[in-house]
Amino acid sequence: MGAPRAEGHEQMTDFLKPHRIVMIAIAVALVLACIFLLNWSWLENPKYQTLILQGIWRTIWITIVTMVIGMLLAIPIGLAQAAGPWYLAVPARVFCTVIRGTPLLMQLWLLYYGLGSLFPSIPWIRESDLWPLLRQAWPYAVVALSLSVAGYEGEVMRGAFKGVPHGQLEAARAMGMPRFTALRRIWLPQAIHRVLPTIGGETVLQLKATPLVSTITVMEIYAVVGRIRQDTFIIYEPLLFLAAVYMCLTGLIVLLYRWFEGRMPKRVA
Amino acid sequence: MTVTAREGKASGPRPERIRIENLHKSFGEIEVLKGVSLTACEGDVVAVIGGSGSGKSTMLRCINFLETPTSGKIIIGGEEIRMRPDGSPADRRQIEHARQHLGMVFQSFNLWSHMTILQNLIEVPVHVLKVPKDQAVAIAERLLDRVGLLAKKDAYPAYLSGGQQQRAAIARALAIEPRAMLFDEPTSALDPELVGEVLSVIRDLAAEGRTMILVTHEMKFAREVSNHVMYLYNGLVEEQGPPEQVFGAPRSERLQKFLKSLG
Amino acid sequence: MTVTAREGKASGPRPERIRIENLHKSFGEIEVLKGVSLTACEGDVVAVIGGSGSGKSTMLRCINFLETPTSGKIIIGGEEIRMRPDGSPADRRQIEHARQHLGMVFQSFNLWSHMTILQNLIEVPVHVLKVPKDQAVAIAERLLDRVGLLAKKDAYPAYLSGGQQQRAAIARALAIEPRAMLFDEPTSALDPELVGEVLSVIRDLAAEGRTMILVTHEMKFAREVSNHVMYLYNGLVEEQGPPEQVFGAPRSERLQKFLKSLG
Amino acid sequence: KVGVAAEPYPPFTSPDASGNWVGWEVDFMNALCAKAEIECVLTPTAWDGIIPALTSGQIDMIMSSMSITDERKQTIDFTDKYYNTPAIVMAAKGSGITPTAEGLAGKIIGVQVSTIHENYVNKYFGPTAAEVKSYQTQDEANQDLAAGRIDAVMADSIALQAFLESDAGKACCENVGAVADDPTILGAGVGAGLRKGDPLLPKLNAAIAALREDGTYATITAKYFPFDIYGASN
Amino acid sequence: MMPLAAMAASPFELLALSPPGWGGTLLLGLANTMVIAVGAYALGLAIGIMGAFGKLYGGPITRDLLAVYTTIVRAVPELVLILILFYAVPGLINEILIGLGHERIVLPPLITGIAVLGVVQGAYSTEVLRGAIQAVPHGQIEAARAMGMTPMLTARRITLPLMTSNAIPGLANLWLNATKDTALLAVIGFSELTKATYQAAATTKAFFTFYLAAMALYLAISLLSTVLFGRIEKWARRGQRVMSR
Ligand SMILES: Nc1ncnc2c1ncn2[C@@H]1O[C@H](COP(=O)(O)OP(=O)(O)OP(=O)(O)O)[C@@H](O)[C@H]1O
Ligand SMILES: Nc1ncnc2c1ncn2[C@@H]1O[C@H](COP(=O)(O)OP(=O)(O)OP(=O)(O)O)[C@@H](O)[C@H]1O
Ligand SMILES: [Mg+2]
Ligand SMILES: [Mg+2]
Repeated sequence: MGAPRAEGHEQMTDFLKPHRIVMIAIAVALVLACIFLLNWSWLENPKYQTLILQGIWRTIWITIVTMVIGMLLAIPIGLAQAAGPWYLAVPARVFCTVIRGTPLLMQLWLLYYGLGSLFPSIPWIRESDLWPLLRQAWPYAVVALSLSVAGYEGEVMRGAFKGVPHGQLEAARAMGMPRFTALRRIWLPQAIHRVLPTIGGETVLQLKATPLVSTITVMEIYAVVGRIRQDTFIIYEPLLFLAAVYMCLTGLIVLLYRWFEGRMPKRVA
Repeated sequence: MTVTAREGKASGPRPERIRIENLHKSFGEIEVLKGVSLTACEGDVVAVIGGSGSGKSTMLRCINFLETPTSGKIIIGGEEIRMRPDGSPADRRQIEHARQHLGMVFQSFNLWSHMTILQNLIEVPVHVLKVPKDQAVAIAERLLDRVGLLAKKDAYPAYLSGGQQQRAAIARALAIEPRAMLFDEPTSALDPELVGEVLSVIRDLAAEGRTMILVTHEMKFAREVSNHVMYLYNGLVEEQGPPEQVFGAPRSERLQKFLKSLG
Repeated sequence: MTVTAREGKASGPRPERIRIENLHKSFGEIEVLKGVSLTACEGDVVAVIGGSGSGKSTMLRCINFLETPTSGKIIIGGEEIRMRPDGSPADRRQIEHARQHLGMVFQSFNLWSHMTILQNLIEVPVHVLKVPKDQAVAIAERLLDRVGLLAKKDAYPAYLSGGQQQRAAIARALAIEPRAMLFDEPTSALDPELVGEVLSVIRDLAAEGRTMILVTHEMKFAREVSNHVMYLYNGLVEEQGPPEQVFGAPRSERLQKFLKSLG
Repeated sequence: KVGVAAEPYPPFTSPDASGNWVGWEVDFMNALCAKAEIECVLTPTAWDGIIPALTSGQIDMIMSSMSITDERKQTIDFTDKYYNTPAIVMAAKGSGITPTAEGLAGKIIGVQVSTIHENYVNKYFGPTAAEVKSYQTQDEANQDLAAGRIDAVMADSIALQAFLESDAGKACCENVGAVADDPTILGAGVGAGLRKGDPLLPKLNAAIAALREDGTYATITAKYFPFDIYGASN
Repeated sequence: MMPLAAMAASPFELLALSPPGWGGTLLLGLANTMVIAVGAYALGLAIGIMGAFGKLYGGPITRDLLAVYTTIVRAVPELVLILILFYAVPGLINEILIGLGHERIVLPPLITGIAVLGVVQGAYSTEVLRGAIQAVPHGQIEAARAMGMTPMLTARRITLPLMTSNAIPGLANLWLNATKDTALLAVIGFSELTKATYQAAATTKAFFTFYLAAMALYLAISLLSTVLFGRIEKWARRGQRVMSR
């Protein structure tokens, strides 16, 4: 732990400092070594190429869609716990506890193989226009993953709502802001501000939770790579490739959140 | 000093703006307010003075229900705020509406830390009162100019000096063009020059017919700005009256002692 | 008033405690301090006055390196604080050591919100200065009693009135028994009675030979408490001297205007 | 050390409640090791880590119902096959599905991921089927068939037979027959995996042949199956 | 409702504690899970505290290295990291050892598992704690520095306690993740709760019985932890005003 620096006015100096150049050089050397010393022939197989592209695309949209739906649910859930009346707070709490307390894999499994296999035995569902949708696997994946985000982020939002200094809300109330406006304009932005780093991390976690959907036949990138590995028994190369894909996606997420964070004041009074 | 102007306004019947009757407030065991009453009419400037911890801020905060009174009545603009038995407002709408016409400047400023100064000022006009944005910006900039902060309009509160934050807080309260204002030590972080400026702002507002209740520790300021002074001691009104009387001929011994200190 | 006593102390050579030489400080583009120098010796009470935003707090914060000066020298207890080219202290130990003998009272109090008042007071004595705990508690309770807060010793800061917080902050700074103290508007939230009390505390400290630099907006207070007054305008020392001269016969036009406002 | 996949695949390998691994493959392994005069310790390993475990030397042989394919041979060595069971198609009762490209046209077919059956379905039925769904385990595919979310599954006859004999299987589904053989995909059977160039290989092949010869193979098989599972000798 | 759960035995028989019931296996799995989770979480927290301070107050090299660490570790799925760290790294070491004429070494799976998960947890803790520290009011840290507290002392006495209330929800999430991530160690032959459940279910085909049982066990852990973290949070929020509505 170094000495704390005075914050707030550090200017963005040149990206290329000497140590950065060394780090980049090492990274480049590693990548080159991987490219030339390992066996990448499987990547040339057109069958795998299409599978990989499809897989990456599925991973991306599942992450985004479930994250968005989940956050939209998480905000009221967090709020209900932080400031809601008991008849909202208690169910929200129970929901978060159950979701966070049990493995996502098992939730997914119960939803798809449990609930999902009940539907076909109910004739009117089978007859309805919804059946083609309910027959697919991805709706279950989206529901399960979104609920999972809602559960985890609901908890995070609860802490964030509670952490906003008292005076900030008093100022809003004193000026006659309706409760919802105060929530939308003051409470929520400040709460989000405090948890942006956390939510950034949770988004990455969500990205890495998507492999679970392969267990209900949604073939995202992890499943595709798993399949390639089992087809060919090549051990590390597909894994390295997978790591690279996730790293790129994570990089995008990190950049996105950094951009969000950059738009906020650094210091809280 | 424009004593005559204020005295002139004090006479004649003017509509009542803020009235509190027999206000009590306890925090747990401690009774902070023990029955305070006050009436402020249009154009009135009431200065509340008193020792630290005597309940001045609490009284101000009760007026717009930031604290729920333990008992007592609060009447704003002739309308009594309906309370539940526990003192919380029974009708959220009513209290929100009342607050929109009650500007408040906090002792600790409470500027919104995630917004620039300008954004702080236009927040309520634009999002609550539905003033068109450019109009709100124009008003806000005029106010900022008046308190000498126009250059800082795009700075975040955490990067301002204490006095600048206080001026921004005053400007924010003014930006909603309230009918009545509650000031909690509005000049505590200001130098004499700025105190003079705030004084003139308050006088202008009073001349426009607005009502003001202000808590202050600066007796000179209280004397110059108010037409009614209230001395709070230990949660009770120990003495009140026109400033000439309260400062010039205090009857209560405690008030005499209070005013005597620091020569 | 004890003008003679202070004058008496002012004569004769006393060891120098705090000296700043040609201090500059910029925040990004804005230069807030443009070359300020000051020397304060044992028993000196320097009052810093000036308009809001003139750089008073920044100067105070530079003295103990809460802000890194852009350039200039800071000499504490005769020892120059070594700086890196960017103004940050080169030797963390040195600056930590210096700070332990520099009490500071912040404009915004900055009491630690997770500790009770008593815990706030004994924190540094016990954990930095290694005073035995019961001894530290005894000192803290004496100080709290002196500022009238003994009854609140187990309350958390968020539940105190503004003036109570300020008094607690002053007591916290005193609890480390510093050789020199920096006060940033120590009386802004206090009523006249308490201002008088703080005045007497500061006088006692000066009599014990401690050095004090205090930023204040209350001219009367500055005049009574200090033996040297410094008027800051826009990051520069516009005028300085003994209080009789600065307040009684100001030379600078700006200072005249500054002092004239509010009668 | 011999690795088996820690995922149960009864009746070949599965743990009992006290953590002992049992099944045809376990018995066969014991017999094989005895015959080849090597000492074997059974080490359950997750399927995902089983190849790295082999190559990094944490285990020395894999016996985990692993099908021999050309693609895999590029990475590890296989012994000769030690069993090979025919592939069949299972569909809902009375669906009228036949195990041919025409019979499965427009249907949703479930298979276990990375099996020879998946390769077969993709090659022969994929182009005309509505969709081919890949499941992590055969149990899940069976369950979805029972639930009506897919129309047919193709898999190893032994695995499906066990399901068809269960209550759930009896209620919903039937065996609609074996698919046309394609030795290049289905024919190679199941072998034990070894590190490339392992000198044990000829010894193990000899032992497998010997077990076939001396009737041990038949004895072990009879304990679990009413028929021979070696498949056509090629 | 349970198409496949053609249960020969009742759920109670299946869940009996001694064989042929699988209850004992599940509880053993639970115990393994807890050991790994506690170890990994503690290690992760230690890394996280240092990482967060390093990221906020460290020099440029420290910060860049930490950025690389958190980005890579958080980016790559744990399973991939575990496979690489558990097989590839010892593989390399062994090759070198054998090249030098030494014996093969086999890493103890428990320690390795805890280390790997701890390193992963550390990256997440770093970010949670960094956010929490940033949300601490600046003035309170300044007050500590102004009184000559060393950075270590400031961290210990002021910053850490103040940020705890902000960090608790995120840290609670991480803890629950730790209990569930132990399932990843099944890859290296570890029989923890998820793995034990799966084995029991697949062997007996009583999927619902075992999955519901496992979910109940996980829920029990989680409820206990929630109570515990709730206590900690309440304590951490001491001194903060509770909002009146
Ligand atoms: N961290 C910061 N970043 C940018 N600008 C700052 C920062 N801190 C202070 N300033 C600016 O520096 C100037 C001087 O601030 P300072 O706090 O020293 O004023 P002051 O003399 O103490 O005023 P006051 O009497 O109002 O407290 C102000 O204009 C302020 O906006
Ligand atoms: N939320 C609270 N919980 C408990 N006690 C409180 C709370 N708020 C205020 N108090 C106590 O109530 C008393 C009155 O506080 P108040 O803030 O009204 O004082 P004040 O007159 O404004 O003082 P000052 O001039 O110092 O600001 C004080 O003793 C204070 O400690
Ligand atoms: Mg107050
Ligand atoms: Mg200041």
